[in-house]
This record gives sequence, structure tokens and C-alpha cells, in this order.
Amino acid sequence: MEIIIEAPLERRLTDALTQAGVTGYTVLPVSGGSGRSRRWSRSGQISPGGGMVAVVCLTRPDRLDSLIEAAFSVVERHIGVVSVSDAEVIRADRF
Amino acid sequence: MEIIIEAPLERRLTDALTQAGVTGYTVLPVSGGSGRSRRWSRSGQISPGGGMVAVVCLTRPDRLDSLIEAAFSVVERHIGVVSVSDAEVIRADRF
Amino acid sequence: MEIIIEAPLERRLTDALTQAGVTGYTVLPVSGGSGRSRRWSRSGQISPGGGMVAVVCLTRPDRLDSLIEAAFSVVERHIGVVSVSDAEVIRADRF
Amino acid sequence: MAEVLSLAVDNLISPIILSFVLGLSAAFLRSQLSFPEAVARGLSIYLLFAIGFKGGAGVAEHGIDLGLVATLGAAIVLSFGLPFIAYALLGALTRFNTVEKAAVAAHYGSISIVTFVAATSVLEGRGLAYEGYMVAAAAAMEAPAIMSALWIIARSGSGSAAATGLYREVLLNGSIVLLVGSFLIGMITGEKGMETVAAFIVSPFQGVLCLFLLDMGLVAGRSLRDNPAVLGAGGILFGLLMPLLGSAFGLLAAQLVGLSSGGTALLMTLAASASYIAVPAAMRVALPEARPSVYLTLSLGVTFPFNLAVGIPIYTAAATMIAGGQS
Amino acid sequence: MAEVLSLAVDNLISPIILSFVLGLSAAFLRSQLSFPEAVARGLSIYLLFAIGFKGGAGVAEHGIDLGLVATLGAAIVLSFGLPFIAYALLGALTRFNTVEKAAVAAHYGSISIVTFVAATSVLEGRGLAYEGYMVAAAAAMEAPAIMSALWIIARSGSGSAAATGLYREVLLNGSIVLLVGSFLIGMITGEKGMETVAAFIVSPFQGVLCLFLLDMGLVAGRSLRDNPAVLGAGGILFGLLMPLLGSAFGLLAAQLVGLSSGGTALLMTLAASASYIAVPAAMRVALPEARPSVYLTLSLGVTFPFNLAVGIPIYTAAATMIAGGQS
Amino acid sequence: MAEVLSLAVDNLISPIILSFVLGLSAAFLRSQLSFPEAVARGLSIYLLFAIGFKGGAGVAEHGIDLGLVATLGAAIVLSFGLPFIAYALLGALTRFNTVEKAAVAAHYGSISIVTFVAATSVLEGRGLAYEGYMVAAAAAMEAPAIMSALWIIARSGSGSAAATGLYREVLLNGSIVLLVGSFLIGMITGEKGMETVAAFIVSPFQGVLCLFLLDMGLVAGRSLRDNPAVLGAGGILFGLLMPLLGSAFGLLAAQLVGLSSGGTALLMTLAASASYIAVPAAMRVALPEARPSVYLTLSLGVTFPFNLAVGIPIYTAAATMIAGGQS
Ligand SMILES: Nc1ncnc2c1ncn2[C@@H]1O[C@H](COP(=O)(O)O)[C@@H](O)[C@H]1O
Ligand SMILES: Nc1ncnc2c1ncn2[C@@H]1O[C@H](COP(=O)(O)O)[C@@H](O)[C@H]1O
Ligand SMILES: Nc1ncnc2c1ncn2[C@@H]1O[C@H](COP(=O)(O)O)[C@@H](O)[C@H]1O
Ligand code: NA
Ligand code: NA
Ligand code: NA
Repeated sequence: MEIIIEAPLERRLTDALTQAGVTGYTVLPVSGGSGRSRRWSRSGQISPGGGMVAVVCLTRPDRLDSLIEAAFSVVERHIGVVSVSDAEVIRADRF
Repeated sequence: MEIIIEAPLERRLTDALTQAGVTGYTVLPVSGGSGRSRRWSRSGQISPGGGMVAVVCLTRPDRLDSLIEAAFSVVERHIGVVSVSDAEVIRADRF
Repeated sequence: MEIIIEAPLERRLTDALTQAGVTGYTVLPVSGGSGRSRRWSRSGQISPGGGMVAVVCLTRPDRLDSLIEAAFSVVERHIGVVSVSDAEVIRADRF
Repeated sequence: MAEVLSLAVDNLISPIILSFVLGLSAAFLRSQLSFPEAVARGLSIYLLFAIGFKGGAGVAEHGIDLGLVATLGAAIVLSFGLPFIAYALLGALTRFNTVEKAAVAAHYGSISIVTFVAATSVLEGRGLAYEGYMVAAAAAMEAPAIMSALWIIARSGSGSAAATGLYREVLLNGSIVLLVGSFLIGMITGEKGMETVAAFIVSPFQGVLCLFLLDMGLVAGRSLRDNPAVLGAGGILFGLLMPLLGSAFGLLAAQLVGLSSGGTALLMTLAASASYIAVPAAMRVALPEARPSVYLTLSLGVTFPFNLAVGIPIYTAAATMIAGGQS
Repeated sequence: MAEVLSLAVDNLISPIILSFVLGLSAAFLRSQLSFPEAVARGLSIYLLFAIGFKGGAGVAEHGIDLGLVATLGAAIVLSFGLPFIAYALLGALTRFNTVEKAAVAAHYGSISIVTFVAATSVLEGRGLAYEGYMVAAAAAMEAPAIMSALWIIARSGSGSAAATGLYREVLLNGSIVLLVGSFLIGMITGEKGMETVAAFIVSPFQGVLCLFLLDMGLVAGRSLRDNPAVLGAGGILFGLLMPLLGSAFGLLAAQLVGLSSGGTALLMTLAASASYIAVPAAMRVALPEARPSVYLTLSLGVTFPFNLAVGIPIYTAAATMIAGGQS
Repeated sequence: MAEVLSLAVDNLISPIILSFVLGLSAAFLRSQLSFPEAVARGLSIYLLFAIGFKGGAGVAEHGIDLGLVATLGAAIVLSFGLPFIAYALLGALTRFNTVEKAAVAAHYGSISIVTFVAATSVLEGRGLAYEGYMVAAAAAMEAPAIMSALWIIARSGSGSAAATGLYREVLLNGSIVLLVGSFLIGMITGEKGMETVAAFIVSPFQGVLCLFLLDMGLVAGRSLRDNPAVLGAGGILFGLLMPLLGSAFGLLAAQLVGLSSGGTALLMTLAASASYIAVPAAMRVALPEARPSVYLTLSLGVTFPFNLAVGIPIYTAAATMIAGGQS
């Protein structure tokens, strides 16, 4: 599952994911983008509110629904995109 | 769809994608890599020409072909990689 | 194939991948994350040892197994996650 | 009047303003000049630390008096009150919806620390002293306006504001903590501390400010360029009138508290300025329906340049005329 | 004793320490204040370059003597030896497993260059001179401790250490190369070189150090906050005792080598400090089973603040008392 | 000759060159020392702003004269013309294909601003004055060479150059805008402006340049190390001969225009230097078939160190001998 969301919400999202029981997640910086709202870029910004981050979360399929719900409870009213794709995790014993 | 391309072409690529009618895209910074041409790393560089960026674009399958074409018109002669993978977008009403 | 691994091991991993015969890879910076071991974030860190990186590697399915093995020989005892997902590469003549 | 004009011209051809103009021009010419995010944030950390420390060292030198408490009180009242005035003015001038009006109002009750810093450097250029604790007043004005905006929303019933943990986040946001913290350090270590760090925080200050304003010009210019129509004539008018209105309240408050002419100019500047760091981040959390393009373009693209180029000289002239005898 | 106390108080209300305290407090208050990684690394590059250059220029001024060689020898012996003492003390105080004890031991044999830098700035504040080549001693102490730790592991038979290419990596890690390189540049260009760069590396030094320690406070505070229980009482005790023990060996070595009182204080500080840059990175490669939360929290969260606030004044006082006559 | 040698030795043991050598050595030793991209770009922003401002302030002090116009004209002609010479020399010395020869030629017609900055600091070290508007000449030489290269390609019929929007992009690239902008600011604000920012842009300049050249050494060293064979003996020879050839044309142009000896040395340096920022980015867009490893290794790995270590002293000596009487 990959979620692109506004930076000020990062902690709220990761807290929600943790509560929903994910074993881990990874946050990637995003340097710019465009969507319905506007085109933006991180260069020169000083406001942590200006940017987005991408949160990637590998999880078991049966946990997915509760995760999506958790993610949605945070993302819902905000700018952002949630997508899910199949991935096989090699060290699966962890999950 | 994910495109890894030289940084000086970022704007040309996103413009082409926008003209091809994508609803949005996200640009991720890339810190290094290796390909046929050479191994490179961003550290210490001052030239915006030296690096690559990754452009991720979620889109409907039926739009994909025209997008790929648009992306190719830019990427064709340059260094870069285009890949496509399946992803289910949760807020699909947007696309 | 996507591998999230501790930054001090980046070179060892990419060397192993290169020896295993990949045609290329891309390194993305990671700004934070959480896993079994702990929650961490890159902000304010000066130690290159503190962070993680994500290494993305597109490859032909038949090469995958030897790649995974190569990646594992490095990742095995360390903190990190390896995942594989299907992706269609458009400029396939390269691989 | 002649003095205002001379002040204004002097101000306009200072390296600081010209650097901002350079950034603005580069953005409009679509130059690819840009500062890495980390550099921009590094510069802002420097400026906050330096201005806080200088303020604290100033207080250490002159001693704390009742003025500090009174000024902090006045600052907080201003920050609580100005959003209501802004909200009313927005109602008269624009067609933004309630949520957006409230979000914009929060920005104008809060402050822009760079505008404050630019004003201190104009004062120093004129040899006008100001109370060191004005820095504390600036910090005190960052947050209250957000509460007023949320209160407006709650009363109007239009959409709930998600505020769990928000107050804590805002009160402890990076710039407030850095400003108050370095203010305290300056106050505790006083003259002796100042000596050890002056070569870092005093001498190169103006130059760093130039680079920072160059970056601000780039960001402001791009936000204006990318969102030309989002404000409308009414919105732009608001962005020019509100600082003047705000500064009038600042002048009133400064008179009540009995600030020096330098301090008066600074309180006017604070009241006139609009936030573009702390409040936008809070609004993304609390009022996500409000468009960032509206409030960022207004505060960064209209009011910030207005204050920098025209506002500060006006406030300084007004302050020296009215509060001149007191300092 | 009175002098130690006065030194300690003086030290505690310096801008440097207070900046660290500010960072620590911000982290505990869960403020979102943070330095971009690039800024933090930029500051550390500046500090390493400046301290190396100053050391080299100092050597150029006073000439090289046998003291340099003897001091380097003593430093290397200390770095090799201290891990064994740390390992034994950890055995007595904690229940960490062998791999973790070895990893921690490596950190305490190696050094923290920022602690060293803070100590030089305390010495300069007191007007105490020190040998320029102490910087070279610092560089020489970074790596040997790692070999001792791997030797401990190899002997105990508990898990193999993956060390292909590790020594090369450690000996050529960024901070050693930068420190030694700028030391050489300072030595070669001497007074004349110093003149051209003094306005960059001398005057603003203290101020940059403040900002850097502010960031260190943030990072140390977060590591303490996120891992409160990982150390246990025994671990924390180790983090407080080991620097005192290490500094005693440093004092002994300094006496044998005949360092000045300033140099003695610095060698004590080096012996007392624990690495949090070079060694953690090496441990991630060589002993991945050891938890970073253990060794980072100990070295960054316990020993670093201890040395900064309490240790350095003690070492300085001890050095001036014991080596005082020699300088 | 003796003077050239003394100049060369003096130059070689300056902190600036030694910092570059340190970076080069670290890269060859495969040390992991590295500057974050944001720090490197921040340093380059500082250098461009400072050198532009100083140039402008110099012009403000001495007044504008016809020399400025003539020098700009000469600079533009040089930048247009040098690529043809480079292209011919490449044909004689290497087996690169047409596209690659054109791409390399564009680099040598354009300029390296850091080489220019290093030359100004050598001149200042010798007490040689130069015309402030040389900075404008540097900016003027960045772009024309690209047009010559595209013209060569178009005439040879080998592959079309994709140039939509390219000229605009190149003319408004970050370094030109920053250089010209700060030049104008320096010119407008003059001595008074200089006073307010001197502590930032003048005093620490040399030190910042050291750090920047350290990073350049790392980057240049890595590019040499990773692409040892790509140039061939002919390519390397080109990288050493072309700057000498270019500087001769620079000398000629300077004589025609009547520059002072300092200005002559700078124009020679500009003509001798090769771009590694603006032109590579333009080539990635316009001539993507040309390998970056060829032109970057040549300009950054061969010509840049050559100019820094050997070229600048030669150009300075030649300029003082030939143009000496005029200044
Ligand atoms: N189709 C898309 N593909 C990839 N990223 C997108 C897409 N749409 C939106 N985004 C990202 O989500 C952010 C917010 O989108 P929006 O809510 O549409 O303004 C944008 O700035 C992009 O970074
Ligand atoms: N197989 C691959 N997997 C992932 N990234 C790749 C791959 N091949 C190339 N790349 C990326 O694309 C860039 C240019 O590749 P190339 O055109 O082969 O030189 C490299 O620097 C990598 O960042
Ligand atoms: N389920 C997951 N999804 C995405 N990233 C993960 C996941 N688990 C762990 N990671 C990443 O891998 C790193 C190390 O994980 P661990 O080895 O579990 O401590 C974390 O810091 C995350 O960046
Ligand atoms: Na205000
Ligand atoms: Na130690
Ligand atoms: Na040239």
C-alpha cells in the first residue's frame, strides 16, 4: 500500500497505521507533484506544511482492509492519494 | 506508471503528461543509481543536470497507452527507464 | 524488486547486485520509517549510519532468483525488507 | 510625508529589498533558479536563532520591566482579535466561503517573522532602538489567531475543525520553540554570551537575510504566477488593506503599553504581517477544505511584498511621529 | 573544589550548553523543531574542517616536536585499550549479551569529535593553550577501538563479524579524512593560510557550534525519549561511570607523554567521550545483531550530555591541578 | 619565468588549492567523505551572490565606462568563437563522433564560474585590481557557446538538436540570473549596500571557497576515477591544450579592449575554463546522444584542476607582463 499525503499529516497517518497493527512502514520524501489542487514543488520552501510525503507500507492481504480504513480515517478530508499494489515480500516470516 | 529520467527533462516530461491528460503525478528525488551509461550519485553535485528524478503517475488502464506515448515522446532519446505496474487506487472516483 | 536497507550497506548491496548481473538500479532516499527495531527519522542526523535507503531494481523474471540470492547474501543479518512486484518495462529491449 | 518618501526610497534600494525583487523577477521570468529546501530551512533556522538571541541579550542589558508583561499581553490580545477584523473585512471584499475566510483570518492574526526581521534591520539602519522583548511578543502572536479561527468555524457550524493535538503542535512548532529558546539563552548568557557568538549572529546577519529574501522572492513569485486568478480583485485588495488596518491596531496597542518608537514600529509590523509557515501547516490539519493556494498566495504573494516594500517604511514613519517623544 | 564548581556553573550557562539544553527540551516536549539532515551534515563538515585547520596552524606555529609522535602513540594505545575496560565494566553492570557489550565497548574506545570541539572552546574561554596536534590524536583514536571490539567477538566465538573492507572504510571515513586533511592544510599553509580563512573558521566558530549542539540536543533527546527502558539502570550507570574511568586513563597517558594542562584536558576528554558517528556505522556492518538503540542511546543520550555538562569542567579542573605546572 | 614559478608554488600551497587536492585525494582513496547535494548547492549560491555583488559594487565605485560594453562584446564573441576552435582541435586529437565533439566544444566556449572565482582570489592575494564588470563578462559567456554547438550540429546534418525552449532555459539558468542579479544589486546599492553585507560576502569568502573546492575535488576525483578510459590520451591532451589556446584568444581580446592586467588575467581565465553546470544540463536536453561521462570528465576532471593549479598562475603572469603597463 502506498499513500501520498501532506507532510503535516505524516505523524497522524503513521500513528493510525501503527494502531491498526502494521509491522512497519517507510517514509519517502517527495520533491514535487501535481494534482487537482495545484502544481507544487519543494524547492526553496521553508514551511513543513508545503510538501507531501509518500508512506509505503507492506502488509498481509488479510490485514489490508483494516489498514485502508485506518489510513482513510486520516486522509479522508485531505489532499492525497492511496494506492494498493501486489507485492511479494521475501522475508515473509516477519509479517 | 513509473518513469526514471534525467532531472533536466523533468519539466518537459510533466508538461507532456499534463497535456496527455493525467490527473496528477508525483515526483520523487533519486539519490543515485546505475545503468548502461554509468554509475552516479547525487552527493556533492551542484549541477541540476547531473541527477535523475522518478515520476510516478497513477492512471486508468484505458488512458495508459496515450500516456506512454506522451512519456516516450520525451524520454525516447534520453537516458531513462519507464515501467508500468498494476495498482488499485482507492479513491478511484477521482480518476 | 525493491529493497529497503540500512545506508551503510548501500554500496555492498549494489556491488552484489552488479555482480549478479543486473543492468541497472536506482537508489531512492528514505526520510524515516518504523519496523521491528524502532521508529527513526533522518532529520538532524549527521551519521550516515543512521538512515536507510531504498534500492529499486527492474529485472527479467528469469534473473530474479539469482538476484534475490545476491541481495539476501547482503541483507540477511541486517535490518531491512525485500519485496518483489510485477512490473512491465516498456523499453524491454534493454534487459 | 517627505520623510516617509525618503524612508521608502531608501528602503527600496537596500540590498535586502533588491534581493527580494531579484527572486520575484526570476520567478516571473520562469528562471530555474531555486534554493534547495534544506538550504532555505537552514537559513531560516539561522535567522530565528539570531533574532531571538539578540532580543534576549537586549533584555539582559536593559533589565526586565513591567513593559515586557504588558507588551506580551497586548500582543496576545492583538493576535486573538485581528482574525475577527480580518474575517469581517473578507466578508465585505471577497466571496470566499466561511472555511476559507476563517483560514485566511488566522493567517492575518498571526505573524511573519521574516517581516519582523526585515523591520528590525530597517530600524537598525536608522539607528532606532527597540525593546529586546519584542521578539517574545512576536513568538506570543504566532498561535492565538488559530484559536480564533477555529472558534469562528465552530460558531458558524460550517464543518468541524479537526483539532486533536493541534494546539500542542502549534504552540511547540519549530519557529516558536527556536525563537523563545534562543531568546532565553540570550537573556541568561547576556553580554558575555553575546560576545562569544556576535561574529556569527550579528555581523553576517544582513547578508544572510539578503539570501533568505531572495529565496522568499522566488517562492512568493511562483505562488503569484501559478495562482493568478484565485484571489480576485477583492482578495488582492484585502491583502493590501488588512496590513494597514492591522498596523493601526498595533499602533493603538503600542501606545497603550507605552512602547518606544522602535518598539511601536515593530508591533505595528507584527500586527500588519501574515503568517506563512506556522498557520498554513495548522490549517492543513484543522481546516483541510480551505485551499492553500488562497491563503498562501495572499500572505506570501501579496501582503509580504507589500509590507516589505511599502508597509515597513510607513509603520516606521508613523511610529517615530507618534511615539517619537517617548523613546 | 570551589574552582570545579565555578567552572561547572560557568560552563552550564554558556550559549553552547544552553543551546544543547534547548534542543534536549524541545525533543522532550515533542516539538517538531528539526534540522534538515543536509544542514546538520553541513555544520559538522564546517566544524571538522575548522578544528582540523586550527590544529594544523597551531602546529605550524609552534613547530613539530617529539610530543606529536608520543601523543599519537598514547592516543592509539588508549583507543585499543579502553574497549577492554568498557567491556569488563559492562559485564559487571549490565546484562547485555556479548555482541552488544562488544559493540558498546567499541564506541567508548573511540571518540566524539563534538565533545572534543566543545572542550577546546571551554579551554579557549579560560585562556588555556593546548597542543595543536591534539586534533591528530583525536583522529587517531577514531578507529582502533573497532578492532578491539572485533577481536573480543572473535575470541568469544559468539557470532562472526563481517569485516570485508571494513577497516578501509573506517580508516577512510568522512570525519577522519576531513580532520586529518584540514590538519595537514593548516600545517602546510601555516599563519599565512590562517589569515585568509580566519574570518570563516575562527570568528563564527562558537556560533556555529551553538547551532550544531542545538541539533545534537534534538537528536539526543529523541533517542532518549524513544528508548527509555532499553538501557536499564545498569546501562545508564555505565554511561556515567565509563567517561570518568576513561578520563583517568587519559590523564595517566597525558602525564606519561608530558602534555600541557590544556592538552591533558583534551586527552582526558577524548578518552572519556564515546563515538556516535563512525563507530555506529561500522557496527551496522560488522555486528548487525547489536541493537543501535542500545549503543546510540548510551553514547548520544547519556555520555555525551554528561561530558558536555559535567565532564569537561571536571577534566579541565583536574588537568590544571595536576598538569598545571607543566604548561 | 621565475615569477611564474613563484606564483605557481605560492598558488599550490594556498588553502584553496590544498582543499581541492584533499577532495581529489579522498576520492581516489575511495573515502566515503561527501557533501550533501543541498550543501554543495548552498555554497555555490553563496559564491555566485558574493562574486556578483562585489563586481557590481566595484562598478558603482569606479563608474561605468565604455570598457564595460566593449568587454561584454569581446566576451560574447569569444564564447561564440571558441567552440569552433575546440571542435577543430578535437577533430585533430580525438576520435569522438560529431555530436560528442560539438557537445565538448560547447563546454569550452562557455565558462566555469568557480575557476573565475579562484582567479579573483589569486589576484586579490597579489593585490592586483580588476574591473568589477568582469563578472558581467563571465555571465555573458555562459550561453553563446551552446548556440555555436547547435549550429555545428545543424550544419553537419548529424542528428537534430532538440532545442524547443532551450535558449530561454539557458539564458535564464540559475547561475546567470543569480550572477547578473547580484551584480545589479551591488551596482545599485553601491558602497552603502556593500557595508551592510561585507561581513557576510567579503570576510568569510575565502573560507567558503575552500570548502566548495574541497567538494569540487571530491566530485572531480570521482568522475576521473569512474571514467578512466573514456577520454583516451587524445582527449586528455585536448583538456590540457584547449585552455592554453583559449587563454591566448582571451589575452588577444583583452588587449583589443584595453583591460587592466587584472582584468586581462580574468578574461584569459574565462576563455580557458570549461563549463560543468549550465552546459551539461543544456546538452542533456539538446544533444542527449553525447555521453556525459566524456564532457564532464574532460571539463571537471582534466581542465578544471589544470586551470586551478597551473593555468591561473600562467595567465596571471602573462597578463602582468603584457598588460602590466596599462593598469
Ligand atoms: N494520478 C496521480 N498519480 C500520482 N500522484 C498523484 C496523482 N494525483 C495526485 N497525486 C499526488 O497527490 C497530490 C495531491 O493530489 P490532489 O489531492 O489531487 O491535489 C499531488 O500533489 C501529487 O503528488
Ligand atoms: N534495471 C533497472 N532498474 C532500476 N533502475 C534502472 C535500471 N536500469 C537503469 N535504471 C535507472 O535509470 C538510469 C539510467 O539508466 P541507463 O539509461 O541504462 O543509463 C540509471 O541511472 C538508473 O537510475
Ligand atoms: N511492513 C513494512 N512496510 C514498509 N516498510 C517496512 C516494513 N517493515 C519494515 N520496513 C522498513 O524497514 C526498516 C527496518 O525494519 P525492521 O528490520 O523491521 O526494523 C524500517 O525502518 C522501515 O523503513
Ligand atoms: Na498579523
Ligand atoms: Na573514548
Ligand atoms: Na571557455
